[in-house]
Amino acid sequence: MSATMARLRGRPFRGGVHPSENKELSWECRIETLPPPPVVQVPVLQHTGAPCSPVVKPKQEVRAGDLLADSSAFVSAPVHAPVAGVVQRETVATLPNGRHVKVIPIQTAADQPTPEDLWADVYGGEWPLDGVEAAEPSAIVSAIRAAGIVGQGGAAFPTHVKLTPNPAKPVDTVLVNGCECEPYLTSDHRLMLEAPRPIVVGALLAARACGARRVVAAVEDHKPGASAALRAAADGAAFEVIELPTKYPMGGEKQTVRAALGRTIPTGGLPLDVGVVVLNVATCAAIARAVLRGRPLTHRVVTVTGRGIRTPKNLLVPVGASYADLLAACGGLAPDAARVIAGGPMMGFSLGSFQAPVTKGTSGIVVLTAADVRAVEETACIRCGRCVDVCPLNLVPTRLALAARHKDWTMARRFHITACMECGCCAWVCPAAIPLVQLIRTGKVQMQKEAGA
Amino acid sequence: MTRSPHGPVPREAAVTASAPAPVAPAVSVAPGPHLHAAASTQRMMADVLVGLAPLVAVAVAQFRQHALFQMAIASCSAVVSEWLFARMRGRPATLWDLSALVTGLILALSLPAGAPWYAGAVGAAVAIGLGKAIFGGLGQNLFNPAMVGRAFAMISFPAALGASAYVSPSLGIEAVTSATPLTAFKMSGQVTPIGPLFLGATNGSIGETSALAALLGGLYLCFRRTAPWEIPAGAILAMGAAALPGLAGGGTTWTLAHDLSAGAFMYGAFFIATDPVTSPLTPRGKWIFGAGFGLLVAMIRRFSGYPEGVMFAILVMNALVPLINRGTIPVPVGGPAPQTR
Amino acid sequence: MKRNPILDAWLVIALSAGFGSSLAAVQAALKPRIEANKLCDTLGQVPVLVTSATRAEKVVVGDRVYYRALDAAGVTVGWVVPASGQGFADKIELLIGLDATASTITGIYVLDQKETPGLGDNITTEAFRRRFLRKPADVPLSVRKDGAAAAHEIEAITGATISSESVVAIVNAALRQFAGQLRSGAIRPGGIP
Amino acid sequence: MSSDGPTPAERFLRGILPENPVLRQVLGICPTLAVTNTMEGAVTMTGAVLFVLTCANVLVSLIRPLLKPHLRILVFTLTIATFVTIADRLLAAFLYDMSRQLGPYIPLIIVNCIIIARCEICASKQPVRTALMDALGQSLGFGLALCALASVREILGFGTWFGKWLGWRVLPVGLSERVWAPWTVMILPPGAFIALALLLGAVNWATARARARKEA
Amino acid sequence: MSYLSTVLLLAISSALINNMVFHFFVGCCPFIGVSRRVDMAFGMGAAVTFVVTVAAFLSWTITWFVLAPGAPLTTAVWRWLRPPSSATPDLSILCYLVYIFVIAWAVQLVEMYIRKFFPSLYKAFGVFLPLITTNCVILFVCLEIMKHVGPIPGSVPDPWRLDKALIYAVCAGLGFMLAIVVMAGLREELELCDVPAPLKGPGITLAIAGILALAFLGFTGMDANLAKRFQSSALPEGVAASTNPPTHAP
Repeated sequence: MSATMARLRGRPFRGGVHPSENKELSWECRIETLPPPPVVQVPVLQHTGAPCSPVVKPKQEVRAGDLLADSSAFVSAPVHAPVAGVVQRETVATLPNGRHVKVIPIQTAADQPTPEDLWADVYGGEWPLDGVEAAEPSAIVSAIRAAGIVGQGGAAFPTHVKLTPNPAKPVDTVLVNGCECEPYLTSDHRLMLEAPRPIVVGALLAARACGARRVVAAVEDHKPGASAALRAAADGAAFEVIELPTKYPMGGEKQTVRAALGRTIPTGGLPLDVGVVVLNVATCAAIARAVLRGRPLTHRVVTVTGRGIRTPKNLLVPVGASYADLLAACGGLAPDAARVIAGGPMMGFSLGSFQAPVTKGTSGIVVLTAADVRAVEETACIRCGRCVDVCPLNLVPTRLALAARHKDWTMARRFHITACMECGCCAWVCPAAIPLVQLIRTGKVQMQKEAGA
Repeated sequence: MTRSPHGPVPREAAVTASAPAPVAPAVSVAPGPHLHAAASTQRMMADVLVGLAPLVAVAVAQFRQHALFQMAIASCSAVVSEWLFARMRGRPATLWDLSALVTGLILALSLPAGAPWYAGAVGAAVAIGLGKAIFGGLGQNLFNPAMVGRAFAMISFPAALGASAYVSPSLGIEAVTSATPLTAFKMSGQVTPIGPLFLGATNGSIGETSALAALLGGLYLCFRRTAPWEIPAGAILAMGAAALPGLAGGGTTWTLAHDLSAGAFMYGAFFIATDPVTSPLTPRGKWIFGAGFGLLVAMIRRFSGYPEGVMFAILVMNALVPLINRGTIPVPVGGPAPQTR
Repeated sequence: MKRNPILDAWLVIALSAGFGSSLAAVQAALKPRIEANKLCDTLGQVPVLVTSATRAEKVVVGDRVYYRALDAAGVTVGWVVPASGQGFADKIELLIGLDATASTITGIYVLDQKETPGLGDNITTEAFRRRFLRKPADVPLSVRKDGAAAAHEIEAITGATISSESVVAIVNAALRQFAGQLRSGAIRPGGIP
Repeated sequence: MSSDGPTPAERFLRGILPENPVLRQVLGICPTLAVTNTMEGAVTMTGAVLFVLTCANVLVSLIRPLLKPHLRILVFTLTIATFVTIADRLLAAFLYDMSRQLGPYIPLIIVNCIIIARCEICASKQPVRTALMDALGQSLGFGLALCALASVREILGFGTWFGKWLGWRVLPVGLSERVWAPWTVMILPPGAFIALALLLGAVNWATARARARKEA
Repeated sequence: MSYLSTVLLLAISSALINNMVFHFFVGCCPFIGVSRRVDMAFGMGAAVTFVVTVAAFLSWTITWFVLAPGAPLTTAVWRWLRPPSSATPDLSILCYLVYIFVIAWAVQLVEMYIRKFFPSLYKAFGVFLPLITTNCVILFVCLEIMKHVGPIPGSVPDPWRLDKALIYAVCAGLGFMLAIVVMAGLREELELCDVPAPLKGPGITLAIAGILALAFLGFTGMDANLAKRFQSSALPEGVAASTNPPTHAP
């Protein structure tokens, strides 16, 4: 088996780096429930694809789980009210990645479920396996679509699109991605420890929906507790758990599929091209909730951590709560906080303002101190080739950055700029502190623009 | 804020958070990744200096004040030239990245003990000027600066740096009273025993005599990943391959081991060919580069008019690096990117 | 309208005719002088290489060419032996002057060489060439690095031992061959009018 | 270029620096590099180019009303080749040493872009006087570049200036090798390339500076 | 020395040691002008190699039979004319004129031929063909061949037959191609460098050519040493064969 071979060789994929993980900051923190903030702002676009149009009017009262906005496009996912309350006039918010989106604010009603009730509704309670056999594949997919489920690992791709059976590309394996490779983040880890059962059930449902025979969960070997919890929760069901070596970016789809299954996703392709559907653990749990309980995706676990926050926590938060709410719930920023990052420190975006809402794809907030964010002066590239050594995709980042800098798109294409997944390994390792990822990212955008023009 | 040597990189300005009460400190905004490995150019250059330490030690032990003289002259000239050329272009002189010092030292170690003052001085100035500054400075040079300077000086001053310059009995050092091992073999078929050749009790450029010292320092660099191990490995393998048709070794008493230990081969393979700026980017390219270097050294030693070919081999291979890079663009994991247009 | 190419090119033809005749004139006027120059390249050295010689005549033996140096009275006063061989970088071409009995070297001249400038090309300097003066032509010469002691020894140029050795080897080979020709009677010896 | 272009005198001056064939137009690099290791070579080559360019320009200008467009280049080539042959023979007859030293670079004047470019740009459209002045200016400009380069190379490389003809020494005779030595590389091909590169750089730098001053 | 080693020596000598560009400085104009992109440089180099071979063939033939002193055709015509003077006819003064026309004609010929029979090849390097007429490499090779053509035995020191002339031409062309392709590779890289403004373009190209010429000096003497090697390796074999005592004597 190539997966076993890959693990035996200890080199599950080429390149990669080992930044210090700092997961111990929130490693042991049980998931707490964030009390509903006075206002939640629900963006109408939280996914990759077409934005939704609001179906509610200002001053309208909504219950938790009511549909707020929907779209008729296939690649899209509806959004729902995370809390009961009154809809306000829609405004525009800037998400951490710089996109401006319409948001529907909801004034939170006075009466809200207690934290215990909320936990029981979202992840607690019983998750019977017999529900899996009973569900029709098409019904599963439509339930997922109706619940507005998107990938919760970061890319936020609508899940029903992945699971809709495609006769041209049959799926044989559902891969549950429990590799949380970004340093600091522990939300998936905590979820696997505290709610393994919905993850297992959700994964089995997804497999049934897309016709996959095999369900594999991949967990890095530095969280044995999580893999043990998943194994226990599987409870005799056809659910394998594989431990993978710890390395960044193990959580990237291409890397996880390669490491766990020994299959290589073609450049520019999807896991579907090699018969795999990759689902984040939180996504699996959301699927279980949507199919078995008919509840939409309105809450998620977010890690708030870093040495720049007073009390790091893993929080169950309603989508639409602002970053400021989350930071405040963790005691606020420490005096030496220097940078607040939405997402992980490798691929996340730094925040200038904390008013932005948490979305379905937000996995964590990392607050770094001045000591963590070493201000390194950019120096000349001496072509040491370390970026080439660590690139998990076998690219030549220094050339790509150079091409982007000189707008030499011929060279950029020759060196396969579009294959870059912007994982940040190259910039992390660069001794000259060149902002490689940023250059490549802007280069990709500009190249597309000029090609289109 | 950082300044790129290619003009400012567009970046969002540092923003002070306008946040609610608990958020007091100013936070900065920058593109990811937000963490950075503890590597820097300066540290890499310092590594090279550490790696050169055994060679310097052998040089001083063997050639005493003459070695110190050469190193002082070349290093000073290199650093001063670096400052001067940076001034001429109106750029800040980056002397603290130590690259000029490394260039000067590498050049000095490739000079004979008895070289006159101007050999090192002119060589280092040309190395920095012609080898580096005209290409735009650190990281942009296409040829190894030290070897450009060395070649310029050697062709300029054949009497002071040619094969005969190594024999200067007037220095009062025993090693330099006879020809270098390579010259002795090439001209009169005289074979130096392998022991002294490997340990360094022979004549030669001040830094090249001891293959052992070069090996120690070089392995340190490879271990620190400051030098790619593929290049020396390729060079040694190529030299071994060249021994099969008798290009290396070749004599009944002059073996492959002699060719590997003699002259500047080890020094060049570990310290000069591995200069990251002027070697290929990818591992495959590095193998090709190293192998080409080894083969050229064997060829030049055996067939050209010069007893040693390290310097020329480096320069020729440097010239081929763009073509090697072009031919060894790695295929991304998952195959080449589909051409959209 | 079709044009007649010959008529069209009348200018070219006229020019060709003009140029052809001017070239012919130049050739006619300058050829003797150029030929003389070419010959002078070798023969011009004869008076330098062989004292008291004023002119020389070509002696061809097989594929080898030698020059007999004659004085104004037509008496053989010496020989000029062209020689060539491998140097450090490329071929070295020499002229060797001998006395009438071909027993002593009276001079040496480097016609062509591509030795290392500043080092090997010092073989063209007078200082080096003078080291061959009055050396015996019947004993093979040898090279010494530290000052010539014996009569048949030539002091090498500092730093250019190989080039020095090459020159000496070329001289030895050429003289041995020339002596052979003399002995075999292929060349009429000098000294006899 | 129309006939109401620059006057003959202006053309003459232009050739020397603003439109210097070597330094500004980067034409005729091959002889520039090959013959400039001594001043003598540079001067002889300049003389040969002056002769060929002047004769060719004047002749082409004389016959310009008769030129047919499609035979133009042919006529130029014929003319140039003839004058080059004459120059070559003259050198062989009267300056045999230099003829030997310059070797193939004299016949290579035939394909020197400077000459065919001047015939094409100037002589085939201008009256004789203009063409003559143009040829003189361009040749002098060419000579200037050659001599500049040759001076640098001969002085650095041999320590002499016109060493063969006049025997002028720049470095004192008998200077110890420990103190200073001539740079042999300057008389070899690498030195030629590098010296010309730096000369071009210096000229560009000076031009840019002068322009900046004028604008300021 | 075997024929093969002669070829090898000539190749090494004309491509590496006495490289057209780095040693003789010929072909500098295209070397500077057409060395921006590797594919263009390759096209130029291929075109030059092709044309130089054709031109070498033509010029050798014409020189040998017509132009050189004592050329058989000219001599025959001369005898038939029975002029009063008995001097050997010498048309060598026409050499330069004839060569330049031969080159121009060869370029035309090659252009026509390629356009007709290899349209794709014509697309690749057809644009360079007209430029080649004024490329000094071709004329230089013709002149070099002229020096070695002497129908009268002993009139030139090292006479070349047609095969040697052609090998020389091909190798010289390949040497030029090597130089220009290597330079193009370096210049592509250079576009990403921060070269000082006054040196941009021809300046830096010449400087790189200088460094390359330095590097190529390392090959000096290689031809001579190889020649020695071939000669000596040919000898001991023969000697060994004759002196080896038969081990299994009857």
